[in-house]
Amino acid sequence: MIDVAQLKAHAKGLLEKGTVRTVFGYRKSTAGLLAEPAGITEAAQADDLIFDPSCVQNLALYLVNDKKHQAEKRSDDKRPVAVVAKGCDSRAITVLLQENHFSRESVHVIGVSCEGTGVVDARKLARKLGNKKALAVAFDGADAFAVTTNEGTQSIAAAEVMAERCLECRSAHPTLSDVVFGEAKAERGLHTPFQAVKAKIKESEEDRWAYWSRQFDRCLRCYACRSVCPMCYCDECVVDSISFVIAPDTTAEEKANRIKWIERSPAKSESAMYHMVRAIHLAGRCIDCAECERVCPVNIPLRLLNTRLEMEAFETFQYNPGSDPELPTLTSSFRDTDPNSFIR
Amino acid sequence: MAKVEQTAKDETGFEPKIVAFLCKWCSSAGSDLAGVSRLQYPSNAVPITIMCSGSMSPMFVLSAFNKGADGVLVSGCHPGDCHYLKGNFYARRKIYLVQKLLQFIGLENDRFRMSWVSAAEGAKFAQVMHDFVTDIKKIGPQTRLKAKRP
Amino acid sequence: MTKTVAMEKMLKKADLAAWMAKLEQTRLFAPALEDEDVWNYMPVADAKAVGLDHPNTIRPPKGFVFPQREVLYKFSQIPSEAPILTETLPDPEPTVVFGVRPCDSRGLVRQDIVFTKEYEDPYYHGRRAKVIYVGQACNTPPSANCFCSSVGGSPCAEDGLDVLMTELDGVYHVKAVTARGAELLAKGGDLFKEASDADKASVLKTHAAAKAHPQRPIKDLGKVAGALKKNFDSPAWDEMAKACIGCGICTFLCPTCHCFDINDEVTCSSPCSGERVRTWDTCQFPDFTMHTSGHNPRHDLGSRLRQRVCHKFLYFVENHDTQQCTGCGRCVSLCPVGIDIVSVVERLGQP
Amino acid sequence: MTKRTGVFVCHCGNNIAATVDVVRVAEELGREEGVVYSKDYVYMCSDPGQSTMAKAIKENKLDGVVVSCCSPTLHEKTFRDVTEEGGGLNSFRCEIANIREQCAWVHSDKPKATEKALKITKAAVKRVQHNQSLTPIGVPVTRKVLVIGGGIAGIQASLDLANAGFEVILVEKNPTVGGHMIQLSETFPTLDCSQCILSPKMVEISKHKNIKLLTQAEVKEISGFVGNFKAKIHQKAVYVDPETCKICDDCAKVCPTVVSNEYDVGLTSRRAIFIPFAQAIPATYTLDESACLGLNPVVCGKCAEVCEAGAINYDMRPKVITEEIGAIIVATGFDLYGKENLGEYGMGRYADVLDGLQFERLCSASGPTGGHVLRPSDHKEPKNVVFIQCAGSRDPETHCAYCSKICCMYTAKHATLYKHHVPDGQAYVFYIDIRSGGKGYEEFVQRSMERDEVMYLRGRVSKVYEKSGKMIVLGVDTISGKNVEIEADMVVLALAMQPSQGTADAAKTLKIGRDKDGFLAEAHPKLRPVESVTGGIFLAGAAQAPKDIPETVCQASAAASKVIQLLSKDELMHSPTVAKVRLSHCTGCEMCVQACPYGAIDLGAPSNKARVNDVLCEGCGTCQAVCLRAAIDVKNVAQVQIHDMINACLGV
Repeated sequence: MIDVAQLKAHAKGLLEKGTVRTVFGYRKSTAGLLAEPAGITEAAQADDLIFDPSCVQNLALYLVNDKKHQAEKRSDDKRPVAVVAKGCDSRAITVLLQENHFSRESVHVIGVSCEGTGVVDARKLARKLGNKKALAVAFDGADAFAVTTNEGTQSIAAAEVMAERCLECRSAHPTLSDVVFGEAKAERGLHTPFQAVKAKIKESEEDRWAYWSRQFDRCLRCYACRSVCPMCYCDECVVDSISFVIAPDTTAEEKANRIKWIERSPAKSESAMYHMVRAIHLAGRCIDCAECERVCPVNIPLRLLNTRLEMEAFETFQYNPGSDPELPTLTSSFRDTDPNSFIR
Repeated sequence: MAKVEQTAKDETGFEPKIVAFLCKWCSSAGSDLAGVSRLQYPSNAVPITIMCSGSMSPMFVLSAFNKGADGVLVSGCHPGDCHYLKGNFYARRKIYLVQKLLQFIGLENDRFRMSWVSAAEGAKFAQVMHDFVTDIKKIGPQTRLKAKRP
Repeated sequence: MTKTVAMEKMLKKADLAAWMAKLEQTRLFAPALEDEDVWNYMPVADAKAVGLDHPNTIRPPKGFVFPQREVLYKFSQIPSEAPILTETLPDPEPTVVFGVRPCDSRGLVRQDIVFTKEYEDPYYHGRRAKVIYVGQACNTPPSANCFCSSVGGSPCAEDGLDVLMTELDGVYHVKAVTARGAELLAKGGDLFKEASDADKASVLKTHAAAKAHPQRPIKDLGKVAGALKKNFDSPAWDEMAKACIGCGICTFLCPTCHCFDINDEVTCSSPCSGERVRTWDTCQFPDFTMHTSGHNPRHDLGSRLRQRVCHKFLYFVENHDTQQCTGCGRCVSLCPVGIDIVSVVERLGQP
Repeated sequence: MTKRTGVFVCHCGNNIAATVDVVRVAEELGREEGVVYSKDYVYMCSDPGQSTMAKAIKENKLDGVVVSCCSPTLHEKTFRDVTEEGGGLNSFRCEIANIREQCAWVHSDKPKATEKALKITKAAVKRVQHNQSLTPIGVPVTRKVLVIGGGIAGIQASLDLANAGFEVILVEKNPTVGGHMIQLSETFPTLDCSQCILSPKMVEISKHKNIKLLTQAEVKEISGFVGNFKAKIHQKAVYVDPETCKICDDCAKVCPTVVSNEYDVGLTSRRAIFIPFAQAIPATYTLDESACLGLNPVVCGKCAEVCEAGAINYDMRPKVITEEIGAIIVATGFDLYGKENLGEYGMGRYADVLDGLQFERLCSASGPTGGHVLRPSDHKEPKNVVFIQCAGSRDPETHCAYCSKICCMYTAKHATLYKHHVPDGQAYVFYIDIRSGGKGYEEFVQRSMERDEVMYLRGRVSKVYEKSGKMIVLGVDTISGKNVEIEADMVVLALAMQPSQGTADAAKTLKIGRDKDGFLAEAHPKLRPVESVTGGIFLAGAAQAPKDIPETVCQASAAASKVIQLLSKDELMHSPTVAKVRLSHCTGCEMCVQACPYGAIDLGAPSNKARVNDVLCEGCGTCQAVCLRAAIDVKNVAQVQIHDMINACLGV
């Protein structure tokens, strides 16, 4: 069982010694059941840190955001940043290392074990609890969560309320870390990976289109999906940016030549292209933290969309994102034996 | 049955709009050979010559569909024959992924195609064009990804 | 905007569908599940299926009058000739929206101020004139993050509504708040019974019970604006925005946010033609304030959070004497990282 | 975006005009945004056509030109020259819309063909409006060449280059140049003496003022790019000053260590201080550090004691030599396929099972037996000799899949030579096919069969074993279908050729590709057979593929002429349509670096963002398609241009 006191003590030690600039971890939120990301800089704040199944967010995002923030502030504090990372989060960090987003020395990875389970899906849990309101959730052995509601604490089978991606998780333990808390429970296999994708592929083309058409139709273009994605770290999105990179030497010509691939209007065609470009740009980079799907206010099944190509990466190209920071990326490499029969 | 349907669609006078991305060294040269050999094929596809199929960004494909293309073709050198050594191998992997994604969201399967056409394959180029237009005529206009344009 | 009338009637729950059926030549919308867990205002396809015991919708009803995309005009030009502009003022069918929660209707009142006070926006008003809002009082708070009472509202507020419905045991108490509302009730004819004194007492009791439900408190609402002003340069903004991912959820789904961007959407490049459209925009996006030079006065997340909170609790108060926020709690519940406007106000909006 | 585009629509007589309404195309293009001039003309490429174009460019102050005509492969150059020379506009401001091969000639329906021609031309207009003026990139070159490998390929290439006036650095790993060719006795099909034809060239190498020979040296590092390489060469300490060495052999006589002699492929031995063979170049003794007792007078020091010339110096140290060069020829040659791989033929186990090179030494007048073919085991003359072809070649299951190409010929030569040495002996050859393409080759093989009565048996040998002093060869004759058993006195294996260790090392150091068999990869198998993928690095000899001497010499001279062509100008001219990085958008993720087929991109200091080497970049755009943030574009084929062209093609 993960000992959060040890985690707190470790974070405290790092901040006391000043070996890291910030520790990104989780703390209890005032807004609801799910934990909130916390970037703490004072040793005293380490007492607020928690780790339980409500810690859904992928904190690798904050390594990316912190880098931007440091650059903006022109800070010369080169100390590393510590981050609490679950198995999936550690794979995201590996991809970021692979893409030279930061150096290994600049990040101190505090690995945490999901204890053989994973994180909770708040929507599933709410449905399961009906009228009762969850206040807290804790690990309860290798296959259950202890859920505290206004009516007391109960044990619920983890498989019933766990996030889909955790049910299909291929590496529940951090693959990259400086220190790990909790027990490595490598052997797990709750669901076969990619089962939702495979089920969707079996549907007819018309049904698939009807399904996605409905999803793209209601996209708000709030960009929460890419804002929460550690891999969407581009300062300017090629397909539809809400930010523009303008350097002192950027010419008027360059500004004028920005390509408008799609319109900002929330039309189906435009949103479809936005989500598809994102899926393609994530091919071989998505580590299935499923944050995009979780944060979508209108429940667009983005995990389903993005794991479609992850399935190809894994099954066709034997490429497992986040497994090795030294590998070339999926699309900047090839094999002679890649599929060829689809070409006429 | 399929044949009846095909004639029915043909009679509507639907002329598909196709964008064909041809690599400069093989497929575009192959289309030149088709021209020199006076091989006739339907005029629906408008060629855009790119340096190499390896330079084919997925954005081009999606954008063409967004702008109302009924079909998109990417054609490059046969594996091993790339003028730039291995550009077509990168293209193959990328196009494969794009195709899988388009199929997944439910775009009609036949609308996006890749072919290998060498500079010597004028006849093959004409055949590829002919087949593509025929297949797209069967499925009709592309409405799924096309932006609504008043 | 319309003169207040008081007309109180009773409608059997079972007769709701019948009433809706009588509202011919009108588009009807009511909250429904758009997809799994996604409550939204959906066209009423089957009036019988409509129930008004819904949690609040993901999208507020602002889109009926302030759609996410509005065409302002069309343009076309042949090279070396003058451009041709074509007006495209909206002319929607009459619409009735059921199940509007009082916080959202109070949001409409705030939208009305923005789109009327200094400049009467023809697009907004073109739609506003055609939409009738039928409210639904919240007997129990639909969300754990509700705080309407803390910002001067109430679970049974009537502001902005044409009709307010309150669910009693097996019946709805239906109150026409405006003349348009009264007309709507009149279309129901004898489906409605006049509310008795007992009914009226029962409604008052229900409303009182609703108001008594504990909500997230904001102390000293009257002093919040001043405190925020004082704390404008507080480093706490940055700290509280540290987790912010910079998405548009809080603002796009706010019933009172009304900022927009204007773009030309070219539909054909040769000869040039297209539409000038306005779409929702948000202060949370970097390009909202970005200058052509690349300089961005609101360059970090802290300043953007401050803008959102101060707009709701300081600038709006200064300009229009009321808080803009109506306490629907959407921005709190839907924030992916738990940024909580109540906590922010608690911390930086207290003297 | 430019604003004054001119469009010229060519009728091409009736070639285009018959199926495309060229007048309409010109008229409609005239109404396109930014087009200020649009005309059709009967033959744009004719003299009057060209003058019209030049005049129109000047008179209308055009800043972009589209010629709607035939394929750019035909007249792009013509019209770009007119644009620049006649119109005074940069040639890269001209684009071709191909409405003949890709339109008029392949369609017959005039309205449809005209529609398509319109779209093609409009797309070209969109493209040209974003074109930049470019000038070819000039790069100064170092007119000096590095040749790696001193076999016949390296020798030939060095001499050709040196004779053309270029300075050459010839680097050889061994103590002498000459390579494998100097080990051969005679060469097929003319049977002239290998040493007699090679030695003069070796001497010429040592005497040539333009050639700097570095033996016992290896290239350890190459940086830079075509025309401007920098090489770091490590040279071993040789401990004998070649200038003072008198080649008297006194030192070797007193040397107490005896080791196997590489030159005779282990059939003889040599001392730790030695000269590889009498005609070695450089003509000097050399001290084999690994065999010497200690390079120290206290331990031994006998050689230094007896050297009257005082040429021996134990204090010599290895040297690191840095050279700037403009081009590199890799001629690192082959090794024989390891005998340890062919246990079934008893190679290495039985003294009388030899490889081809050992047999060459046995036949050679300068060889261990003074030119008499004798069994290594008992020095008796072998009366029955079995030659086994394809020993390791053409055997995809267990050995090399490829054909080593020269074995058929040298086996025929061996059998013939054997018969010349032992006229009453019998030679047997086991073969799969006989491949004797080449001038005089087939006649040579026929002669060996007919005149020298060599017995050719079509089939494979399954096993070779020893039985009372004889080598028993078990095989099958697939023509008669019978099993064959031959009691041989000697067995000679035609081992497969494989890329030498030096070839593998060079590929790694130079970062040039190798094919699936490990041979160096040429830039194009048909059209660029002597160039590597990397600009400025050329290939010669068996390092690229198995080949015989004439072919090797051909390739060496070809590589030399390619180098001469490259270095004949003061500046290299390179196409300016290369990739350009938008530094503000680059995050240094390295995807383009990984994907670039030419190694033209690296991450540059200080910000670790992508940096394109314009000289290496071929403008293929692979980088552009892998970049997730459009931070890299190829000039004049930028994404914005393709975007606009897509719109034009779709009429939106």
